[in-house]
Amino acid sequence: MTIFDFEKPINELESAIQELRQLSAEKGLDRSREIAELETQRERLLKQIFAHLRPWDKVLLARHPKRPYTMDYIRLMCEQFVELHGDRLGFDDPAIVGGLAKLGGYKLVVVGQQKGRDLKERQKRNFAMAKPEGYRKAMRLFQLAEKFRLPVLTLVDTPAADPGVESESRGISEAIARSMLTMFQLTVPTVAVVIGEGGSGGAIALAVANRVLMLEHAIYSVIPPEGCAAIIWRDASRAPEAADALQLTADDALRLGLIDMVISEPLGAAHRDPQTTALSLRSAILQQFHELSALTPEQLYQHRHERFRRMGTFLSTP
Amino acid sequence: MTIFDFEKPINELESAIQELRQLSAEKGLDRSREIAELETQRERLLKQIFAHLRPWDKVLLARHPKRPYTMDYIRLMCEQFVELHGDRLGFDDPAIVGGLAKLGGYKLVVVGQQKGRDLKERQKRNFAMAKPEGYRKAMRLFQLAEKFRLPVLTLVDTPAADPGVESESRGISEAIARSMLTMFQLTVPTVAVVIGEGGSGGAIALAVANRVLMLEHAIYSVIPPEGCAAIIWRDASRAPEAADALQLTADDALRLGLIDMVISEPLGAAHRDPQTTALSLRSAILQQFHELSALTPEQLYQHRHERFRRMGTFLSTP
Amino acid sequence: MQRRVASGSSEQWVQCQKCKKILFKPDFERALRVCIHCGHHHRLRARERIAITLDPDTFVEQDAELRSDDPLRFPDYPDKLMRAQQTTGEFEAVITGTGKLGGSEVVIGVMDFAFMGGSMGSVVGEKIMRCFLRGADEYLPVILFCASGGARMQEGMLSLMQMAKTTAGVEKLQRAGLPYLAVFTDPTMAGVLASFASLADVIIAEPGALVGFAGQRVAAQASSGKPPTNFQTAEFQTEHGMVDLIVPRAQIRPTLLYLLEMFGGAG
Amino acid sequence: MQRRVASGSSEQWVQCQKCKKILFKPDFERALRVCIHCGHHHRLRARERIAITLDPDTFVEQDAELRSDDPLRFPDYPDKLMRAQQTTGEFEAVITGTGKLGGSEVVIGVMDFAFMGGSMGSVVGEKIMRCFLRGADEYLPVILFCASGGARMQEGMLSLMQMAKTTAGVEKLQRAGLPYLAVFTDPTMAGVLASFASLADVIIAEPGALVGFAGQRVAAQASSGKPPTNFQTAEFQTEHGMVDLIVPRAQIRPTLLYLLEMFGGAG
Ligand SMILES: [Zn+2]
Ligand SMILES: [Zn+2]
Repeated sequence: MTIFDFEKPINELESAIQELRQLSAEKGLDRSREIAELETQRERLLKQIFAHLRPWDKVLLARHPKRPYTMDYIRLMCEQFVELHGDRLGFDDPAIVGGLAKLGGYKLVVVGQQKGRDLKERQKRNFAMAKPEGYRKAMRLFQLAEKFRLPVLTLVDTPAADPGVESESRGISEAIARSMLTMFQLTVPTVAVVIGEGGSGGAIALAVANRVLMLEHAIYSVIPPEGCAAIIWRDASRAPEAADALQLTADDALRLGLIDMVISEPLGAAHRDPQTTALSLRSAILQQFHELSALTPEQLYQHRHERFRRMGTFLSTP
Repeated sequence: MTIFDFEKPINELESAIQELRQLSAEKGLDRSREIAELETQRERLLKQIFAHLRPWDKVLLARHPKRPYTMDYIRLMCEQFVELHGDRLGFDDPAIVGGLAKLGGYKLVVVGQQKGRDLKERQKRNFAMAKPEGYRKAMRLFQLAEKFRLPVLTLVDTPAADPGVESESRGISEAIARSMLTMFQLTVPTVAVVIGEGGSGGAIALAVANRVLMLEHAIYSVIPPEGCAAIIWRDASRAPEAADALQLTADDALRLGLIDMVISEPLGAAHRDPQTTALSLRSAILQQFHELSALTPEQLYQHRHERFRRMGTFLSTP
Repeated sequence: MQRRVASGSSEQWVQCQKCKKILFKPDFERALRVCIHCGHHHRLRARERIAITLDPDTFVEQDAELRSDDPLRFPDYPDKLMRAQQTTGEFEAVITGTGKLGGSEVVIGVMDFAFMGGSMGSVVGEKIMRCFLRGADEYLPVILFCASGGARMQEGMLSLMQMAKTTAGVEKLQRAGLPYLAVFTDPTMAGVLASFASLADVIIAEPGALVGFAGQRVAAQASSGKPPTNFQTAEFQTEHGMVDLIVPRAQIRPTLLYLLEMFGGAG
Repeated sequence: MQRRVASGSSEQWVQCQKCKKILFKPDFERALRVCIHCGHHHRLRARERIAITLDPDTFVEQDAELRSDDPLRFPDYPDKLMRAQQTTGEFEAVITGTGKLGGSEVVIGVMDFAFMGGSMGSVVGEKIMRCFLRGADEYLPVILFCASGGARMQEGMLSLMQMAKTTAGVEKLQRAGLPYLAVFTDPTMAGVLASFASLADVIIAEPGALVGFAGQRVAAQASSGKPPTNFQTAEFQTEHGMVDLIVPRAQIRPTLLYLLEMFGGAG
């Protein structure tokens, strides 16, 4: 497990607590008072640290190797899920998963980018960098949703769309564009949640929804901070500064009017308590679908268009 | 130029005529009487031979290396043509050409399989054996036609869809099926002409039209006669017999109620007079579009469905 | 799902066609003819498939009166048909009708590879077309189990036209907004794969089923590279985006139930 | 098509950026800045493009009053904007409006790479969106000349959202059934290519134009194989099915006229 600077003291405390617990169990000694004390300390430290997270810390949290991924949330949130494969055009992209799920009384089409937990899976999933076929699978599932009037939930978690030669040769740009177009055509309720990294075009390709939510420590950005720093200062190591400049946190997105809601994560971020995070996510999603269920198909279509029509900040000179 | 057995005597006469003409021109001798005589002989011989063509002869004519191909007819028939490329999914298949054409007052989308004239072009065009991307390009153009209410003309000339590993891996079956599906969805007038080889699934993928015509010496078959002979008699050389059994000529297709019209070719087949053939083709096509222009979009859709609904011959026991 | 498959043979032991291990027949039948050693899914006859798929005693056959003609007077076709009818006890290569699945009415068609390789001639095309039209008319989902070597050569161009005709059926059902689920069983090939089979809303395949366009030799000849070892298997087609999910035989019925439930009501 | 491109420079000779040959400037301008030796298409400014595309004196600019804000207070953004405005004489990276093409009214938008690399921020997104809405409202075809390095970093997420916003514009125009033609000029990249640009009914590209998703170095790093020599050119994209036709600069106007005629009336 990668330990980020700001997480170090917490992890040290957690190790100490763990050790004491083990000691208690093995030797039968009662160390509960010390444990409780350390846990209070941990709690205080977490609060302190998480009250002052800088944007770059959020970038690190969004990319945290223990952060729950799409399939984790599907498992934790959904009553049932059957994955469907393939773009029906020659490929099945493991970087995007999708299928039919039951969630609190709703029957849904769920689509999301999927990172890998270990090296092997990470490579198989291409680090959640989808190729054209990933977005084309998504489009096929969106159209299935439209046909059978199933609401659509997307979970966004990608550093970027795959930029390689193979993806370019199969039209990654077209696939991203057409995925957005397809989402604009839908007349069923759609909800997108940025659960980790919302990496530029690769992310928004799945995030053209009636409601767009973000987890508290997720990010959403037009360019990775490293790339931004490389362009501005010709120095990728100044990424933390770029992260400040880019305003890529969930709070920024909310303030800029680009998302509808920030879903709180448990103290210490989602990876410290996936179950609780999944519960919050679930209830936020259900709330959105509940509200959207009041709209007619035509209203859902118009609502989505109007939502994105408004986006942008500019002046108009007389 | 490949010379088929039944063409040999004709070709010998044609060579003799050619020689005499050259002699006349070079030496200033008047050999017009002899030439006229040979031409009468040629005409008589052609009539004799072409009055008794067997199905296998038609197979050879349909595959004749000098037979006009799709782009030849487009050049000879159309006032203007702009080719459009690509399936927007990563590929552009040279085995299928398509574009926007003007033909006798009609603005059309034209799509057809394209063979190559020389070895290099033949390889580039994959002998007109389309890959999935060929049919997907066709579908894109069909949808463009639907959007802008342009009638569709398809010219069918393929030994078969490409059966290779690459095509299989990109879903050649799905592409053929979806091409037919797309043609059934159209509400614009559609005309298909089998101009050469109508090779099984690869051919019908472009031939789901309101009117299906065949040139006189074109063939349309569920399986190549060689393949059929190999299955029945385990002997591909018995292909001529298989050609008889399969009933794959234009007259057969008309008699079986599967096509609407046989377009006559000039004496000696299309390759002896591409211009005249193109004129016949043109007027037959214009006649179809003229007749179809009386139908509403919904009627065109229903007409096409009913046309194929009727196909098939079977008994019903009480 | 543990219902017993009907069987005419009285022998107590059978050999797995793949791993060649000897299997106790009652166990083999209970496992729906899936080898317990290697997982090989042996072919089922159409009525066996219907029996393990639908709710018991709900199948009502339709269009059983259709019989193949010999429109081309094709060499030996009447003989071949008669022999197929005698050995299979069926009149054609697809059995169609209606029945219940988890209590809900569905249209079902099951192809029978034992009947002339499951080939599609005029009767097969017509019966499948009627499945789609029945689905559209009676507002029922359509489920098709595919098993076919392709179009039926002996009816020439007429067989070729069945590809278009059955595709027209899919189009009509789609337009009516009803679900169409296909199950690719061993083998699903050529003219059947290249028409209605590939156009289902969701495509399920049995493990190891042969699924492809051209014969393996033709495919290899037409290619520069060597085909991969799993070429034209259900697994290959899934990797290449053509199959939604591979489902072991015993799980097919519950999977169909789940899919129909998902597509049946509003979310 | 032989109209002269406006030019501020008074020198009589210029050098081709590709083959480095020396060209007589009046000839070069008459050739619409295409090198007569190597065919290299040099970049045009937006108003130059409008001048050689539309019928003379028919262009009416729209939405020229829109100005970029600095919503993120991004380092140096106001300076960069001001410098771009000074050097280009334009207020933003796209010029939009209406005009006539062969006598017919069209909506036109032309991106200007000279203005901050043609990058798409809120103003560019808004102006392009209004092109589509104007097309849908006034029942006019839309023609867009693309030239852009991608989304404008300095407006962060707001720029990213312009990808979705402009795509919504395409969707509205499509639904209204009106033609949308795009011309990819050098370069057409990233956030612009991955949104409205790739969604045109017909896509034309200028010969040799750079057209792609990621920077060449990033693409190469992310791949096992070496990129082909024509990687991310208009020619590469045509081979890969993403461009309908490559058209030399002088033929673009007649090609647009033909396409609009084809899409304008019933057959
Ligand atoms: Zn076995
Ligand atoms: Zn030059």
